[in-house]
Amino acid sequence: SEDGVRLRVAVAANFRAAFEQLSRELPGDLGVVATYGSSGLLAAQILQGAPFDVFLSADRERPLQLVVEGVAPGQVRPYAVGRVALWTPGVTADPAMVKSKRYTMANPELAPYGRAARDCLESIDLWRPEDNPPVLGTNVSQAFHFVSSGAVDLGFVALSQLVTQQVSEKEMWLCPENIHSPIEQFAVRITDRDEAQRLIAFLIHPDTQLRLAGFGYRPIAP
Amino acid sequence: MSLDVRGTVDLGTCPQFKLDIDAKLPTAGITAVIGASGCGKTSLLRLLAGLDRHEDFEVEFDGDCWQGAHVWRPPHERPITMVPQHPMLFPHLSVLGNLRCVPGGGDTHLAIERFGLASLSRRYPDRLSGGEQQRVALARAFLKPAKLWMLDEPLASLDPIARADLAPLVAQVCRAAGQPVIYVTHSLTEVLQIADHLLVMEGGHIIGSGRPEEVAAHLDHPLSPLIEVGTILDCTFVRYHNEHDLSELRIGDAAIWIRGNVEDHGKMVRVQIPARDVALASTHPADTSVLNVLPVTITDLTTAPNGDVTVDLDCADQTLRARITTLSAERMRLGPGKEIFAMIKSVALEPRRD
Amino acid sequence: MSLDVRGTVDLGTCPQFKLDIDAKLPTAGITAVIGASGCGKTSLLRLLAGLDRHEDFEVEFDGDCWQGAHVWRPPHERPITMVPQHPMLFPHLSVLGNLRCVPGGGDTHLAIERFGLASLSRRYPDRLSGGEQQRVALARAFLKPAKLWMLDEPLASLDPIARADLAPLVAQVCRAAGQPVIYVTHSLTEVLQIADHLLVMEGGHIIGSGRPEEVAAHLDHPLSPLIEVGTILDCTFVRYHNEHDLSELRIGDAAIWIRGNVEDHGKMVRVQIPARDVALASTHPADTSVLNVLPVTITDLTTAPNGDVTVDLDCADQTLRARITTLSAERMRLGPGKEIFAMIKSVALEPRRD
Amino acid sequence: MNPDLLQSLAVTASLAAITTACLMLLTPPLAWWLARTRHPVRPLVEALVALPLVLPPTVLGFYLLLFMSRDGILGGLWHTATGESLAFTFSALVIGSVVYSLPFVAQPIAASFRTTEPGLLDAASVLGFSPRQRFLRIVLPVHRRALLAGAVLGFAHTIGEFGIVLMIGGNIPGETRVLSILLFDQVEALNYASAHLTAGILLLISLITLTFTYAYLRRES
Amino acid sequence: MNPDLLQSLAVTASLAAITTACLMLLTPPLAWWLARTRHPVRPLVEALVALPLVLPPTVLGFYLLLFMSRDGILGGLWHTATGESLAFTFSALVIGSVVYSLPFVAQPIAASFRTTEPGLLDAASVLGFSPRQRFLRIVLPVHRRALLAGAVLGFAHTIGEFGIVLMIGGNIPGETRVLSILLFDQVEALNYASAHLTAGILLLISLITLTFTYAYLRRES
Ligand SMILES: Nc1ncnc2c1ncn2[C@@H]1O[C@H](COP(=O)(O)OP(=O)(O)OP(=O)(O)O)[C@@H](O)[C@H]1O
Ligand SMILES: Nc1ncnc2c1ncn2[C@@H]1O[C@H](COP(=O)(O)OP(=O)(O)OP(=O)(O)O)[C@@H](O)[C@H]1O
Ligand SMILES: [Mg+2]
Ligand SMILES: [Mg+2]
Repeated sequence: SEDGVRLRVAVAANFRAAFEQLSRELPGDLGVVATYGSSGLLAAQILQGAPFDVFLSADRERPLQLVVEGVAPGQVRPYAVGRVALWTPGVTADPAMVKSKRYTMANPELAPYGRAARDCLESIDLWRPEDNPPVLGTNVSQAFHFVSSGAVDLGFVALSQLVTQQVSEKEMWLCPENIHSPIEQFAVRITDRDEAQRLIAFLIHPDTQLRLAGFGYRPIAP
Repeated sequence: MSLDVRGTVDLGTCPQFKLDIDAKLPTAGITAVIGASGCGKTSLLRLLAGLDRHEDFEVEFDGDCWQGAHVWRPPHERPITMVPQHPMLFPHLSVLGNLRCVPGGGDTHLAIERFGLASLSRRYPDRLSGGEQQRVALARAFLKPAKLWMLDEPLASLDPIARADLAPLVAQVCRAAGQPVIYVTHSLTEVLQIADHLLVMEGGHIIGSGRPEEVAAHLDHPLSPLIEVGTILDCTFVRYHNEHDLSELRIGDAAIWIRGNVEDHGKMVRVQIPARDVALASTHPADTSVLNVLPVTITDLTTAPNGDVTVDLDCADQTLRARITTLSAERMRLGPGKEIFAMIKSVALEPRRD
Repeated sequence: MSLDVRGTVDLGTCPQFKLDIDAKLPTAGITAVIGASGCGKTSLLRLLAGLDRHEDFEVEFDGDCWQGAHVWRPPHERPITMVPQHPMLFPHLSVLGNLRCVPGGGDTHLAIERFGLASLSRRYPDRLSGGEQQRVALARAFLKPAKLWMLDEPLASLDPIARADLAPLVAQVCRAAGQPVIYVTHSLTEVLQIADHLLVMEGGHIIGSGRPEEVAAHLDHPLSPLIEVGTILDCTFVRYHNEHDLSELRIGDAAIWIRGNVEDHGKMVRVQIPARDVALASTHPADTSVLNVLPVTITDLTTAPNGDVTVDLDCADQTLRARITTLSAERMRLGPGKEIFAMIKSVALEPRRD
Repeated sequence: MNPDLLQSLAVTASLAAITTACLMLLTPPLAWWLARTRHPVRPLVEALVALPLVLPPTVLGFYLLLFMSRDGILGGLWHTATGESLAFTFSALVIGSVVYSLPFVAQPIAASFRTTEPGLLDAASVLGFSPRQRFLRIVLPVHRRALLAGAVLGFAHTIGEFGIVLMIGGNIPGETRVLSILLFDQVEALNYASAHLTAGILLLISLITLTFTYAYLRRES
Repeated sequence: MNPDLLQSLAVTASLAAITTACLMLLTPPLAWWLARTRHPVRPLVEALVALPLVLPPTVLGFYLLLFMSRDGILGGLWHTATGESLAFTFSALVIGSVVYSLPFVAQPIAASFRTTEPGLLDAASVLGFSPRQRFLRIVLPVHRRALLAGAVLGFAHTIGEFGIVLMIGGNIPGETRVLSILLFDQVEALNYASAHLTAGILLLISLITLTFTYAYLRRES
């Protein structure tokens, strides 16, 4: 069938909007079918033989582990750097709000966006999980729901999400990159297909990278 | 006191069944209700108890409206008690628990003693035989203070031995109730001994109501031949002959002997005599085993549908009825006004317990 | 042919119940099984049918081992058929469907006609009255070719009118079976008219077995007084008197009149006479309504537990039994060897339908 | 055993216990109504109660989240009443679990209630029991085994619930991180050794409770 | 309606239909055994059947995934037999759904089977029905309503299932992306308008099937 030739791509949920746009601009002979989900689950499925050709993870550890386990023949490659931001719908953003207000972030143990958010709070000395524990999302998309549904007042989310939702700049506070570990998102080939190679090449091509800022990512360091 | 029931109700069943009653029910003594299966006996009791809600039916008891156009008194507020066909003991309570749970119930110890439940009181219903269960159900119903008693075939689910065992207790409970009792039954022998009044139902209607012997005699109904009531004679008690276990009674100038001691029935004893047990003789038969020989006068002769002849007899101003063959009637040349003798075996006689 | 049942089985119920039987059951005619509730009648039938699996029980029918130490033949492979207490019609099938579903069953049209089901054949069981349902169950059981018939109180769940309606059909089915029939019942009148053999059970044992009148006379059991069988006399049919609806029979030199036409019973008619319906006279009573007066000789006098006297009489070399009071016995100075007369009202007589 | 596991175990146990307690107060009257009413609206109510059986838990969780957030009806009321927000608290979890486990408790109880011998209730009526007394003193004790079965099933089901908790509970250690969430985290982190341990505990609890319940129920009947 | 929705609807419908068909072949004999046996192992089997009720679907999905992957027992066998891998195919989804929906079908059917009047079976036996004939010609038609109820519940439950599908099916459009996964995707993609539509469709299907089933079941009884 047609799907037999199209490339199957497992994409970390936070990269969805960007990938949907970019995949439309792929060379005509490079058809893709994307599956979006949390990186951890996608990695677990790939470990069990899920039929993906390329894995675009939200972190570095999981693609690496696939390589170590011998599931992925290719090497891991960064394809984007994420930015974490504090989103305070309706009010002007101020990181000090996390002292008193109920806030959310992705689970720092599991998700790179969570780790970055925690690093950031620690650097500015606002990390007090004993006094005001954050509501943890399993990944950053969940954290975004918690805020967007109004269930919590504010939360650390991905800049890419805010860009997609056209959130006004006033309501967000962008964590300075220098005070947290970088959120480097890595890609890995799962199969030896030629098209897999070409997709990754397309993603890390400088022209593509330049466009990432428009989706809320920083291009990878050349 | 009065008990008025009036209304028509379609039970909405298939085939359609309508209860259509407009009656003043007797409010003294024991009223037996009989009729074929499905004729509406249980429906009538449920209506009186308020178990089925039909507001277009009117029930008025003792000047008190239980249900009517805009009135509805729920069952637990009606001064009634009821013994259903199946004992319906509460399975999670012991015998004692079943007796004690009656709200505002009387003295349980008395009930236990009276109904012979002492040895069962700690047992649970699933450990009782059918007869024992029904005994507990009677005791439980008896504990509730009530102005109207209802029994819905309390013995129907029992086997003949258990039934024979329990029937006297039920009869005794009914008599002791001291309140009007409505007793639904299929078993005619069971109830005719104690009933003061008989209601016959058919297809949701009351088709006969009155003294049992009158109803039985005048009703053309499949049950009528089964109502072996014959006649009831009021006799005077003379004395009990211990050596023969016979009681001597008297009607007019004649003696009547019946089995057992009926001293405790009082001065007047009512004896029930099935018509088929009465034989006739033109002359006083001597030297037979038939103890009861009554001088009687024929008042009427009728031929029953099955070809037998029913002979109405006057016996000291009471009516006695005999059933004989047409051949006997012809041979004896019976006719109204003839004076003859009625022979009744004493083992066939039953005192009515009331 | 033979039917041997041997073994002991603890049904594991509480209170403990053990079926303990070692018997050759009759394999000709109709065997009535009676006994108090819970005595094991149904358990015995289920055992014969193979519905309960107790392998340490041996059942051998006609030289064929149905179950034993290492043998087990499941119910559907035994050549039996059974009518249970409740009709147990298959609710998802119409009357016709219920008849047709019998594997290897006989001609349904014949059965429909025979059991009068033509007007019901398209109806579903929930649209039938209890009596109609039982009628279908009989027809269905009748369709299965079987060498042993069993009926487990087929009329017990019916009301008296429906029962009276169906009893003749059941009797007819039993007689027409042409195979041994085991008929469990509580109702003595129902079965005693047709039974050739009576089994009495108590507490899991067979405590009496033989001709009904013998068993009833010699068994000390709470049922015995209820077995109003009296005696059965074999009489010769003379003729039917249409004008009086009476049949004239003869025993020895004496005439016996019974109600209805029993011509189709054949030359010999068996007449069942309840002991309580027999009165005695020292001299031939003249001019009474009692048609049947038999010259008899007293063979034995016994006093029953309730104080009555049972008098065994010789009547043309057959035994007749009377029940009278002790007072009568004394007055008449009865004693063995004395020649007297037995009086039996003809309306009390029932021909045995067999 | 590591502290995460112990803590999650404690949260799970208390969530299941409290949820079960709430359910056992709520469902018997509801089940009785369902078993007895002939109101035409009953099938709809029955379907609503059964809905959590067939709806993806995430859908349910999503709508419950909207409902319990500060702008939602319930969340708003809660905020007005207590001054605190409802979502992502233990209380929110309890509410969600009650909704989610409702059919597992209500259905067996209603099924058992439906088998109530009507004659038993009639007998109680004519003996003078009011409807309330009948329910409390006859219906409940007669169906105690079904109540127990419902409670056990509700308990076990709450222990295993995941989608809802994920949506409305967040993942706060010591407050809303239950065992099933911990397990999911462990799978996400590709930490299979811990995952197997957690799953094993969940499996064992479920299997033991269920086996004993079924054995008990059948032995008694 | 957008093509994604239509495609998912088709996958969902065929998954539910095939799963229900498999369940209706499997469960009646199992339920009959459960309802009749006195084997001491029965409570354990009963608990195993009921396990999916109380286990988080993700746990179940996780183990089913391990089981059906190429290194797993079933996946290995499947691979040997068909030369293809099992996990992440429509067949895998069917197997997972059957396991997951088993209790929803088996329990009501077994409960109904348990109410079989024993006298009916005895009557059939003495009329010459073999055990097999009794099951096929008496038990099944007598309990046809329970069979229908089980089928509807199984169908509805398969439509709503999520955790298992997510784990073992992946999210492959046109093959394993069912409605509940589409909904999850839409929520994840913050595409709330589409999410409400999908959730609405799911809700409607569930509510309508359930309401009609309950109304039908009660009307008949
Ligand atoms: N709950 C019910 N459901 C269906 N039909 C009913 C119900 N109650 C009464 N009926 C119908 O109403 C009629 C009268 O029933 P009822 O029980 O009053 O008769 P009954 O005289 O008590 O009969 P039985 O002697 O068998 O107890 C019957 O035809 C019966 O079919
Ligand atoms: N399935 C069973 N469960 C419990 N006890 C049973 C069962 N079958 C038989 N029994 C017990 O075995 C004994 C005999 O029962 P059985 O049914 O054979 O009696 P029966 O003579 O047919 O009585 P009935 O006249 O009431 O039908 C009873 O004491 C009964 O309690
Ligand atoms: Mg009735
Ligand atoms: Mg029996």
